[in-house]
Amino acid sequence: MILRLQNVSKSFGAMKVADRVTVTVPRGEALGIIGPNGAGKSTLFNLITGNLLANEGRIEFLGRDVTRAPAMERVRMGIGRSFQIPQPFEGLTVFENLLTAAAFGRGGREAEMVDDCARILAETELLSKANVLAGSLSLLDRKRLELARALATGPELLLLDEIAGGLTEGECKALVSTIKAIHARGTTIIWIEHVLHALTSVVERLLVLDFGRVIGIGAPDEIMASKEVREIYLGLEV
Amino acid sequence: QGAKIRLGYVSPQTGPLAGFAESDAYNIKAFLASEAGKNFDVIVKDSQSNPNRAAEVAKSLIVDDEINLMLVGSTPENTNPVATTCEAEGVPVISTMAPWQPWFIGQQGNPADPSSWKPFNFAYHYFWGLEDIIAVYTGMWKQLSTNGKVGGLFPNDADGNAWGDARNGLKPGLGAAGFSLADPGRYQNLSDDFTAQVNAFKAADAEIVTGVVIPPDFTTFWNQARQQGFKPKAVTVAKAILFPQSVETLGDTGHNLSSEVWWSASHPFKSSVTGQSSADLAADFTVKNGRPWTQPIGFVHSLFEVAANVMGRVSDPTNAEAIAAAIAATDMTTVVGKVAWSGAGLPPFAAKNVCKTPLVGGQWRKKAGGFDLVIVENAGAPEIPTAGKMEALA
Amino acid sequence: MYRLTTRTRAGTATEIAVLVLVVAGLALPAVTSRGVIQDLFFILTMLTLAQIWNLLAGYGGLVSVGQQAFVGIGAYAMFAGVILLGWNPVVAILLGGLAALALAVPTAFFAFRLQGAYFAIGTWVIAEVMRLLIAQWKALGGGTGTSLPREATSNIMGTDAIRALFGVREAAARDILAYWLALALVVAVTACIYCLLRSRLGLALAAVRDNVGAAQSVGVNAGRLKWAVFLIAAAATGLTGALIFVQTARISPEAAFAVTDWTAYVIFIVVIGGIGTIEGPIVGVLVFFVLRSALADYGSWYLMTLGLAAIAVMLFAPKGLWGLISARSGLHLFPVRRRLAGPNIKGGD
Amino acid sequence: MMLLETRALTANYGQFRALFGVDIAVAAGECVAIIGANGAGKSTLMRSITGVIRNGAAMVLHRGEPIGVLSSAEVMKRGIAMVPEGRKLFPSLSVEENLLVGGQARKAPGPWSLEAVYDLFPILRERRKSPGTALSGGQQQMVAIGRALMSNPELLLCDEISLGLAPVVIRDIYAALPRIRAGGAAIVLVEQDIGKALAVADRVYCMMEGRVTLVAKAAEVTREEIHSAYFGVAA
Amino acid sequence: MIWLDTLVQGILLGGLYALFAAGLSLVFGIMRLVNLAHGDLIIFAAYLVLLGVTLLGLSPWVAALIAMPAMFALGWLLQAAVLNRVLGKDILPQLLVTFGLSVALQNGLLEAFSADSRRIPAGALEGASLDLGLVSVGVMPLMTFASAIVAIVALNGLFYHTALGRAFRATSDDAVTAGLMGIEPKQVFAIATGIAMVVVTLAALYLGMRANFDPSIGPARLIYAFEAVIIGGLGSLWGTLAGGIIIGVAQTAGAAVNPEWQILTGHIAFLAVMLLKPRGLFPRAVD
Ligand SMILES: Nc1ncnc2c1ncn2[C@@H]1O[C@H](COP(=O)(O)OP(=O)(O)OP(=O)(O)O)[C@@H](O)[C@H]1O
Ligand SMILES: Nc1ncnc2c1ncn2[C@@H]1O[C@H](COP(=O)(O)OP(=O)(O)OP(=O)(O)O)[C@@H](O)[C@H]1O
Ligand SMILES: [Mg+2]
Ligand SMILES: [Mg+2]
Repeated sequence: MILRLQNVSKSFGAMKVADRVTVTVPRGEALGIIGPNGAGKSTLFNLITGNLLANEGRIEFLGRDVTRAPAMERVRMGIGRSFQIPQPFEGLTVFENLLTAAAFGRGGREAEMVDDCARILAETELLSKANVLAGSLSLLDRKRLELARALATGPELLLLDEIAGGLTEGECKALVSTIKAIHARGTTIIWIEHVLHALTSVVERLLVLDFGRVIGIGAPDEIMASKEVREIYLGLEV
Repeated sequence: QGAKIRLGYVSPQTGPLAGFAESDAYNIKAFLASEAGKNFDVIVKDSQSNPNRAAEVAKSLIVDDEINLMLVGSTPENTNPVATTCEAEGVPVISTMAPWQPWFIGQQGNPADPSSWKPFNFAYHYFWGLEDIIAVYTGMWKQLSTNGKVGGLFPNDADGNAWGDARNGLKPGLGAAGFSLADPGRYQNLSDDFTAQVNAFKAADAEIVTGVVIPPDFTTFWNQARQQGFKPKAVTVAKAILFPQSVETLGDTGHNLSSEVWWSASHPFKSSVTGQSSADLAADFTVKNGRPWTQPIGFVHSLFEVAANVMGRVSDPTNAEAIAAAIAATDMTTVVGKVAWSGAGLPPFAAKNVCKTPLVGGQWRKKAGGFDLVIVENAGAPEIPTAGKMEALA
Repeated sequence: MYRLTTRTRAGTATEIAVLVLVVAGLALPAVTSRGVIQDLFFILTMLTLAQIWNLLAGYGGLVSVGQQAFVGIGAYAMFAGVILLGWNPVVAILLGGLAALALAVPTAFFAFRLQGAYFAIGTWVIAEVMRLLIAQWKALGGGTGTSLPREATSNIMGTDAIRALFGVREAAARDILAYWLALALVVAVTACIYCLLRSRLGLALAAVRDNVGAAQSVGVNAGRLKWAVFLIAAAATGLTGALIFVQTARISPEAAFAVTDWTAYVIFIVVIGGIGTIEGPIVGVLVFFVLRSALADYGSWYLMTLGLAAIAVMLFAPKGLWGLISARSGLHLFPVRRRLAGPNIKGGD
Repeated sequence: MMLLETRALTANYGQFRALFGVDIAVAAGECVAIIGANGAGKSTLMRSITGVIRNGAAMVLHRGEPIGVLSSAEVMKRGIAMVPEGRKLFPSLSVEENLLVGGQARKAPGPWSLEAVYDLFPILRERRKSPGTALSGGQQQMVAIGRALMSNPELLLCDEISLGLAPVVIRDIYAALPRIRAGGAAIVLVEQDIGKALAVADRVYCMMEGRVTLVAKAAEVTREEIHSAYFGVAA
Repeated sequence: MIWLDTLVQGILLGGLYALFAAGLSLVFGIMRLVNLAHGDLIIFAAYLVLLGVTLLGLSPWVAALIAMPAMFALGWLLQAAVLNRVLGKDILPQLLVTFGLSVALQNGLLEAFSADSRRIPAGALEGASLDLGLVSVGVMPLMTFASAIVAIVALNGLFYHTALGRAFRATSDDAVTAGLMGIEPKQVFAIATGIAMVVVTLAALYLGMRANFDPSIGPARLIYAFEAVIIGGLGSLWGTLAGGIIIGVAQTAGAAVNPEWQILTGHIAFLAVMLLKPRGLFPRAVD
């Protein structure tokens, strides 16, 4: 078990955005999370990474209770994340963004990280823009940077929040194969995505969230076959 | 003869102390126009009433303008940084318009430890001291019938600490003269409330108030005292009512407030430079500037008298040691009285660097269109005539 | 195959120029007048304060209006070392740094609970409290202030050697010593800041400045970073304060804790020059000095002009003068950018 | 003449470009839906129209007049009101004050008044004194809509009014839309809930990455078309 | 007895501080503007009133009444031309610009009026007192306190019961959304500063009648005003009054122990409140 959530709840005022969420993720798994807008998917990530603290429940990572641990500690333990709305360090270059993540996420010296950063940049197709200011990137490159920066922290558990949204077909394919490669190296992945075909081509299980509640978890085919899920998720009559 | 002698002059031309400097331009112009003044250049720098700045401009006068002699006046806030700088630089300085205790003791490393006090080699000061204040104030109060209980207002600044000092300040002297001083403690300048002091004075049954207070604080105190039902028979304070403008801001309640007087239009002395009498000097200033005379006029004038006298007795104006020796040997009469560093009336530690000028006491009397400063006490300097008797406050 | 570089041609040129300037600066007292040395002392100490404040506000995001607390405590600690402990003033300067560091700990503990304007005002109040407390310290003159005893100023370490070397009077030798110390301090402070920016911490500072949440999510400890910056700045400010007052030789609570002199003018220098750059304070201090020398004899007009200049620069060149220059020319004299050099990368070499 | 048009509208956040030449048009009384994935630029388009982000003058036209450089307040006074994303109620104002503030700058004749809004959303009348932020999300959304209506706009821009709301609440809010149209206002509806949007709109624009990828009549558009315009990949 | 007196005088002093702070509270509360020139603007207004009294021979009250619209115009202009351009999350531009303004104002006044201490004459009112049995209080401090309350009640009325006040609060909550409601935030800010300047004139009147002023004393009062505003909580005018009273009472109580502690205890009270409630006593919902 790499990650275990037990009855994790979070409210903003009267609104419950995580409602007794319980889920266990085995090491090496790729788990997909889907759910309509505002279902609490990103909030769940924030709870796992420590950007938000849970009101109730318990979060374990690698067998350790991290429910109250601050975000930076969890990064160093091996939880890397991307943000749904890309949050690059705009005043730094792409390379420096990675370097910061590598130096602090793993706690090493800058010089040792250079090759690793270059490799990640190549893998996420950002190498040619390594020395460009992150603030001037296009949306696509920002999303790539989110992924690259998360990778640079050297995660054992990688949390991806809607990194495929708005990509063209070709870009999407390339992304999927990148993520597959990362997964193949043994990194555990949890991926929130609306682009279902991309998601289902990678993940082994799907978790469906609605109003902060887990309303289904299981193999993608089973989940996608459920009428309830299709309706809630796309809002389209099927 | 060649080059002129260069006098540096640091004065607070702007800021809260600017009142002291209002006659600078007038006096310097008159000095340079006189026979004695034609050998001199005067370089004036504004300290902006800021001690940091005063030290800085003093340094620049010494270093950039290569002055031969420094002159400075106008409260310890201005004299001390300049004198300290000059002493450290080895440049002679003549200073005035600060009681000698805050000037001398205030420049010592540890004012609290008399055994550590050292005389200066280049810094010389002439004015009066707290012992004179005590004599003058008690002389005035003895003209009234009071219970001898005095309340003291001493701020935590150079003057206030010197005046309020339990050993070297007003307290022992007043005690010796039969008055008891209630001193609630040092307050910060620009306090907005004096209830604590008023209550302390009431509790001590004080009929007299004294102190060294800046004008805004005095106004605040005086209003609150009356509002809270405290009505002393005499209020004799320094600084706050030095200038007629300050008294005027008090309106009718300025009447019969009293203070020490170090120079006035009725002082019976003449300028050694222009030959004017005190009355002439005061009148001429009023004519040329359209403002009433104030006490600093005489002293600013006298600074240049002393400078001319000293420099007239040295052959090499660039020899600092010789100038210092000439200052020490001064014996002359100026528009503010006799100036001679003879050590008369001073404790041994200050005898070398300090010289005392006469001090009398006066009371502000309301007249049509303003206030008059009337001299009511002259026991320490009988040559200065009185013009009336001390009156109790209504 | 891939390399990290921060070196640029402008940067190397600057390093050489600085080296030359420092050597020239050390030798300067041999050829110039005391007046110039004193002006330079003023410029260098103000520049030091400005660089420190720039680190604090420009890189650390801590807009403190209470730096005079550290100038003052440093200066008073130095005086205490000299007067009460009988130390040599030069040694006592170190005490100034330590005292400021000690004061910074409770200050940070308090002030870090506050944000933005509250932080600014909170630090200001703390400085006022320090001023009022120090004004109660009777052994150092209370509200009156005190002067360095002449025995102390007249045998400061090293002045005899300087007198012999340059054949000058004692007071001039003291100025030269103070000037050298100021030169050493400004070089040390600027070099430290430069190195800091080029170290891991520099990245962390930039990251926190851009986006605190994201910085924490890549493992940056934003809280500890703030502490580090604040403590470093406090200690360096304390040293500078002590040095300034060794040269002035006289102190009072008003002078040592003057918000205008030690914080407002410093902010003026940093912001006019360009905040968040090492070059900015250098440009700013020159502008400030020129204004001051040109206008100082015009009394209140000087300060009025200064005030209006501050307004004008803020309205028309919000990134400061260096901001204007580097936007036009792309020039960075102190490059801190790390570039990745290697195949398929633009702008690497 | 169109009530509102954008022509080759571009918009930037700093150096980052969020809109690349967007053309849309809304006729008087019409209801137009704008759909698209997260970050497609829908809200940016709304902000550009309402002057929150300023543009070239001729990029936004109101009844043929360029309004691209006007301030939000000036745009609003021309009769273009917005229900912003995230509702954005004023926390220090009560429900009633929130409503009043919407109508105080533009006093145009029309069907909407405090009473009319309370009739539209009766629950608000009960909660009129409570602070706006003490309401449930759905009620807050009602206040935001009511606030925009108070100025009797010709055009109402609604940015994601169903976001994060329970289906019943969404139904209530959508039920109000026909009554708003009946009052004469044209509506632009930004939605991610495609089904809801298509049900009420006359026409639909789909956006992706700052560009319009599909324009169609709501009644005619197919699921496949939407899917490919929405995600950039075929279903 | 003495303690009661100390308390009463402290509360009255608090009224004065609250009056100094009310204008600042308005500006700080509505647009988060840290106005370092506030103290100097009070002094400026005091000179304006003084001019009315000395040149036109008006009574101080009438002179203040005439000065108010002039100060309103000044505030409006200042905000529209300068201050609106430095508003924002970054407080540095504001600090620098208002500091520049403060220095320029101080020295401009110095050029115009010299460093002399001045006073707005209030005649018999200055020393007038009211014997309340246990304590005797000055009429002037009472009037000051009453004026502070009147000013706060009036500002609160404006704030909570008028369309303009609604616009103020809405703009203060969220200037962008206020723009969508047809409110021009910049105009609202200019009006707010204008109103703040009217309150400043009132403060100036009492400052000038109760004690001397000269061009340099503005900044000394500024820090108390900020403390009162922050203790009270951003945007709460009654909070500002409470803040003023806390500082006033702390000062008189400190002074009763020893005058050396007077100003210090005021500051320490501020630090203590900040330590316990970093957002002040009555913070509002947002920020
Ligand atoms: N810091 C916050 N304060 C208050 N409410 C919040 C906060 N963060 C999120 N919310 C609310 O919590 C709910 C869940 O948000 P969340 O971002 O987790 O949704 P999501 O499932 O990621 O949606 P999307 O698909 O749009 O990204 C939303 O209604 C959102 O408005
Ligand atoms: N204030 C801002 N600063 C910088 N970038 C922004 C800002 N607001 C939006 N963006 C970016 O602009 C792009 C378009 O955003 P916009 O909010 O218009 O999208 P949207 O279609 O409304 O998405 P959503 O469904 O999430 O509301 C996104 O990439 C977003 O990250
Ligand atoms: Mg999300
Ligand atoms: Mg949006």
